[in-house]
Formats: sequence, structure tokens, C-alpha cells
Amino acid sequence: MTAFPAEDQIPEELRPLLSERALTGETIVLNMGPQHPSTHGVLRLILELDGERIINCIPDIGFLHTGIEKNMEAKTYEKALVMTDRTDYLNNLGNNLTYCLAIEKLVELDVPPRAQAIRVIMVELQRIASHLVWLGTHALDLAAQSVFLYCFREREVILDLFELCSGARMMTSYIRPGGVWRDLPEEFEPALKAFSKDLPRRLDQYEAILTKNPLWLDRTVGISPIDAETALAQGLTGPLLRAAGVPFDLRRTQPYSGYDQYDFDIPTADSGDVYDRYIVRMQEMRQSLRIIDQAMEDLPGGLFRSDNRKFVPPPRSELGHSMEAVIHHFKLWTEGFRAPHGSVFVATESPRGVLGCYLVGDGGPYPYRVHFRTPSFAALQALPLLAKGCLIADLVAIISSLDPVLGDTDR
Amino acid sequence: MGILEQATELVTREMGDDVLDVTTFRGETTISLKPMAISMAVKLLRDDPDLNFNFLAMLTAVDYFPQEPRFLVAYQLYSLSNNVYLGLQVPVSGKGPELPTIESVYPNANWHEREVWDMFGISFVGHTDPRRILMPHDWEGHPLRKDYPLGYEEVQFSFNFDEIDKRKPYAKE
Amino acid sequence: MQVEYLPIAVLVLVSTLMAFAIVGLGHLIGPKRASARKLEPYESGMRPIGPGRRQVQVHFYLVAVLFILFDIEIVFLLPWAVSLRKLGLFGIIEMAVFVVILLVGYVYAWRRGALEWD
Amino acid sequence: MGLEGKSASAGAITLPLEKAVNWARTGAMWPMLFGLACCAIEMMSAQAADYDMSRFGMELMRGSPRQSDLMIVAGRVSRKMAPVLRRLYDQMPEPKWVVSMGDCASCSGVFNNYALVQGVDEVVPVDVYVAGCPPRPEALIHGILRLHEKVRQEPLTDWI
Repeated sequence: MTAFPAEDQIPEELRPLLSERALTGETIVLNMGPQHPSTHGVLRLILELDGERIINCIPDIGFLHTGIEKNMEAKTYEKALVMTDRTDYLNNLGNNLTYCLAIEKLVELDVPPRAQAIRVIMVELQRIASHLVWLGTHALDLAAQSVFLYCFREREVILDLFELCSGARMMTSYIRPGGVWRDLPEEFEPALKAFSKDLPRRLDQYEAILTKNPLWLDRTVGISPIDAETALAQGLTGPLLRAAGVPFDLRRTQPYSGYDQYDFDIPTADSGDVYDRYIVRMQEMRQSLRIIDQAMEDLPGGLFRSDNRKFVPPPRSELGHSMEAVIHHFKLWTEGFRAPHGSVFVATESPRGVLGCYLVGDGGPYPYRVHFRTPSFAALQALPLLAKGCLIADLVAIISSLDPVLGDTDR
Repeated sequence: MGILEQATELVTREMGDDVLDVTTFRGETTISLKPMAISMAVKLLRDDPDLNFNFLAMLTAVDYFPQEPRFLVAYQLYSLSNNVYLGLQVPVSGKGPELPTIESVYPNANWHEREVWDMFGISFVGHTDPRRILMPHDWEGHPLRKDYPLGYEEVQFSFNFDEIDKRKPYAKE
Repeated sequence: MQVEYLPIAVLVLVSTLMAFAIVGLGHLIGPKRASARKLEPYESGMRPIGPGRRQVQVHFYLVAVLFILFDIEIVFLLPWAVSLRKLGLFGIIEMAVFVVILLVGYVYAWRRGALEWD
Repeated sequence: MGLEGKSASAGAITLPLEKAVNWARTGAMWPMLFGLACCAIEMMSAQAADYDMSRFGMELMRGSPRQSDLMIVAGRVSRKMAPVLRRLYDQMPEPKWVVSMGDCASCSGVFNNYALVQGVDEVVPVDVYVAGCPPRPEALIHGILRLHEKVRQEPLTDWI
């Protein structure tokens, strides 16, 4: 056996996790490290390889740990909203929504119906944009270069819609406690109608390229199948669980923000392998489009943000002629509103799975503790189970089929 | 809601004095237990056929620094068939915080417990891989504790730019 | 007949000169700042685990040999394809025999499972 | 009139070696695939069809530092990532530049806490800072064009 030079020995803490063949040098221990084209961000995998076959795969996360939960404890409820945009940077509005729902549940603030409908439209648009980035990078990893360019062309249209109503492309912070930041501009409706009329044709183009493409099928069918029980035991949710056949979607089981008014169906598949996750996500984009169309048709009028001045700062126009507005404005923007003692757990359906926000209030204006239960964290935890025994080329397909976002994992 | 009452009644009947109290806040039922009873309670709730809490939605901790039972480890269980959430809370003392692991019941608790160890310093007895998960492995201290400083760096404005610039460790070539 | 080969000779000469010029100039004029950290093997940004040179599975060698085999076959196809009209029927039969021989080798390798990974 | 004048009238344009080399360097400056966080998504949009960073020679995002000349630090650099970033910077061949994309890379932006390196210039020397959170694709391309201007003025002395 080749002797290992001293300093390149396997690090101490990894030894118990690897098989003894690694220590004798028979299998290769390799870093598929933080800077790698197919790890979708800064994920490091310590692979123990027997030739191309993976014996052991140990994920090592934390390379994008930003201490967001600690930082949010130092900001008021409204100002901490800015942090939620940056945890899962492909699902900014979904994070905002989860955090705002938690605040509204904690302080019992009700949201006017128009704001709920706008929130549903924006979150579903964000879901389509996130699935487009997933499809683009998933196809790019499996060598379908053109699909990447198509998907980002569609995504630019959605980003223009976000920019139209919130001024920013990605970090919109458009959903605020009590409703949304501004009302939808008039140009939004025609632009959205044009987009929602045009997207199904594009999706058919992608499906024409990929769904029956023998290269695509060889790389994705039968790779890392997972059944419903082990998926649930591993904490997999969202498209990963639905691909295994469990129609568990929080928008249907625990409707929030007015989701029960719209009818859409939950796409599921049966064997839970990479191909089924692809099919489920492609169907989900179409269902999101259906929701957007229904929400856009009967968009209720009225307030776009609750007028409960204890928690929601008054619009600038009111400041001119009402003393209470000035007082509320001053109080809310300097000190922020106070939340009662107690803890609240709210979960919504993010494009990757169940996104939960555990909010603890201590009577003061600062959130005492905010914890995000993120779906990518559970997805990457299941990676060793999914990746055991397959080839490196399959590992690339599995990672991108889990659609991990490392900001979501490391917070 | 029959399921939640059924669950709390089952846990109180089985665990007896280990159950500290049952609270409902904003429509969420939370049972707080003694530290050593958590793995038994969780096994009960999952294996009971009609309760069937088969999904561990969340596992995290909260640091109430000055108060004595300093940490509070919070669990959220979800039953897919009954579509209902149940919260569990375990107060843990500040000196030598320790808790039995529930990894045998819910495999996905592995990383959650590693994160709670990394961020709060609460060690889980019987955990298969008690390493740090988010911070570098040679990091001292547990960042999410209330007595851990935020690590705030003074912001450079024009008036204090120069003296901060001298102290800032710029990378040479 | 030799005149025919002059352009090819010029082509070969110019291409080798170009190749050596590009590499040579880069080597001669380019700045060389080798530091220990730069020469460390690249392993996606982390310290490499284990030595660079290691026993590799024999299957890689097998796949490589098979590739070379069928690659050479294609190289022979090229000049044949260019002068097919002149060779006529004789050329087709000749190449068919050549391809069939290699096909037998391919089927044998396939049946023995050389293409399957483990 | 100097050499240029005479040879110009003879129809030959002379160019100091420095300008020629610097111009050649800005032609195809391949960035390293080093997307960390949200700015990486905007970098992908800048690379994709709508904004097409390849018009300025950034055709390929090379995976390994050995084949890249430019390191775009796109995203927040955590304390755990800093040694990796430094090692990758060291492993890049010599004419190399660093663009720090976004507020998080330039001064750790919104996150002023224990987990992030407060500005990537503590780890690697930065040539161009691109502001924005995340900067728009046009802003990134503008930053890279400013880098090209800077490369054109680089003196020859420290090169040989």
C-alpha cells in the first residue's frame, strides 16, 4: 500500500466516518469542495471513492454561514425583514412571506384580502423564477447548455415584473408585516398577462427538448430513487417528497394567505428518482401559473396594507394633516412595534419544501429569537443516503435535483 | 381538535410527572417536559398508530440568558395523516447543558442537533457524529448564545476613516 | 508528384513553428512567480487529502484502451472518406472488412462487460 | 518626430510593447467560477443571454483557478470560506485580478457580525469594487470594463 505522507493524512475528525479501506489507501478520499462547478454554491463533499463508485459521501456545510439569525436579534421586527431576503436568495419573497406571517400571527395583525392576493401572485412568480434557475443549472450540469440560456431569458421577464412593483430585481423586501409595500402599478397587469400567456409555450419547448431526450433519460431515470417513508424520516419535503408519491403541499394542507380560494392540483410522481423530481417541478410551474391567472382575475380592491397604525407606519400623504400619523410614524420607524411574550411557528411552501419560521417575542421591539427551518438543510442531510453506491456523474445529477441553495442551508 | 387533546392526554398519562405543563398560544399546543423524558415522549408520539407524528418539522434552542433554566430546546412535530402540529419544549440548565438525542426516532434530527450543539453548546447524549456543523471546526464559543458578542465592527465614516483604516488588516499581495 | 506534397510540408512546418513559438515565448518571457502555495495540488479550494499519485482502478486503463482503439478506427475513416469517389467499390468493400473486424472486437468487449463500470 | 512619426508615414503603426501586452490581456479575461451567494445568481444572469458578459471576452467561467485570470468574488465570504478563498487566489497563474462583486464582498454590507470577513480585501488584494446588493448585471459589466481600463494603464515594470 502506498504510505501516506504525514501531513496529508486524513483529518482526525473524519476517520470514524470513513471505512477502513480509506485508511489503508485502497479507496481514494477526495474533496468535492466548496469551489466546484456542480455543487450549486459552496457545498463541500468529502467523497470516498472506489474508482468511480461512491462508497461514502460526507457533506460539510457552513461555508456560507452568515449569522443571519444572530443579526436579526439586533434589529427591530420591520428592519429584520431585510435579512430574510438573503437567506434563501432564490426565494426572497417566500422568505419575506414566512417571516411576515409569523409576525402577524404573533401580534395578531390581520391582512386585507387585496394584500393577500398580491402576496400569492408574487410568491408564485418567485416559485416559477426559482424553478427556472433550478432547471437551467440542472440541465447545465447534465450538459444541456441551451436550456440554461432559455430559462434565464424567462427569468429576466419575471425579474422585470418584480422591478416594476418593488424597484429591485431580487432583494425586493416587497412583502411587509401587514401587507405589501406599495400597490401594484397599472403596467403590472398587462405585463403579467403577456408573461402568463407566453410561458406555457416556453415550457412546452423545454419539455420538447428534455422530457423524451434519451440522453436526459439515461442520466436521470432510476438515479437515487427514494420511497416515501425514508424521505419523510430524512425530513425531505416539497418536490422531493411529492416525487416519492406523497401529495404533501402546505398550500393545500394548511392554506395560508388565501390559498384556499384558488384551485390547483398537486403534481406527484411515484419512484422519487431524479427524473420524477424533474417532472414534478415542471408541472408545478404550470400550476403556479394557474394560481397567478386566477388571483389576477378577481384581484379584490381595497387596502394593499392593513391600516392598523399600531404596527403599520402610515403613508407619507397622511403625515401632512394628522398628528396621530406623525406620532405613529415616528414611533414605528425609530423604536418599532412591540410583540408580546410567546413563541410562534409558521410554515409555508417554498420551491424547495417546508420553510418554517420560529419566532420568539419577549415583549420588546427586537425579535428575541428567529429560527428558519429550511428545506435545503434537510435535502443536503439526505445526500449521503441518496448518493451511496452511485457514480460521480450520477452524484452531479442528484445534487442538482435536490435544488440546494447554500444560503438557505447555512443561514 | 381531537388529535391534540389525544396527544397531550397520552403524554401526560404515560410520562406522569415528567410533563411540566401544557400551554396553548395563538392556537399552538406546546408540551414542556423534563430533559431526560424527551426521547421517550417523542417515540410515544410517533409510534402511536392514530397520532402518527411522523415528521420532525423543527428542532432548535432559545437562550434565556439571565434566567436559570437557561436554554429552552423547542421541537415541532407534524403528523401528515392528521395534518396537525404539536410543539414540545425542554428547559435545559445553563451549567453543562445536556439532552438525550432523538436521532434514533427521527433520523433528520442528526444535523439539527449538531447545529444546536454548534450554536448553543447543548450537547446531545448518544449522538452519532457530535461535530460542529456551521462554524469552522476550531472555532471557540457558541455564537447564538446571548452572552456571545455580535462581533460588530465599527462603521468607517469620513470622520473616523483614517484611524480605522490603519487598524484594518488589508491583504498585501 | 512531389509538388503535390509541398503545401502539406509547408502546413506541417508552419504549424509546428507556431506551436513552439507560442509555448516557447510564453515560457521565456512570461513572469514566473512560483510559490509553495501555488504549486500545491488544486482540490476545489481545500487542502488535498492524501498524496496526488495513487493506485487507480484498473478499469480506467481498460476504458482508455478501448477509446484509443476506436479512435484510431475513425482516424483511418477520414482519408478513406475523402478519396471515396476514386476508390469506388473496392474502397467500400475494403473499409467494410476493416470495420467488421473492429466490430467483432467491440461486440466481444461489450459482451465481456468491459463497458459496464463495475 | 520620433520613430512613430517616421514609420507611420511609411504606413507601419508602432506600439509600445506595454500597450500591446495590456491590450491583449483585456481581450479574453476568463473569470473563475466562484459564485458564493446571491451575487452569483446575478453573475449568472450577466453571463446569460440577456446581458451576455461574453461580449467583453468573459466567454467561459473556468472551473479551476489554473485556467482563469480574473476572480469575481460574487457573494459574502464567511470566516470558514476565507482560507479557501486565499488558497484559490494563490493558485491562480500570475497576471490575475480580483473584482469584489456586491456589498457583502466589498464591506460585508448588511451583515456586520461575527460570521463574515468584513470585506474581502482583508483576504485578497482587490482591483475593482462593484457596489450593489446584488449589483445589476449592467453594474457588474461596468465594473469589468473599468477593470479593463485599469489593466490598460498597468506599468510594465512589475510585469517582467
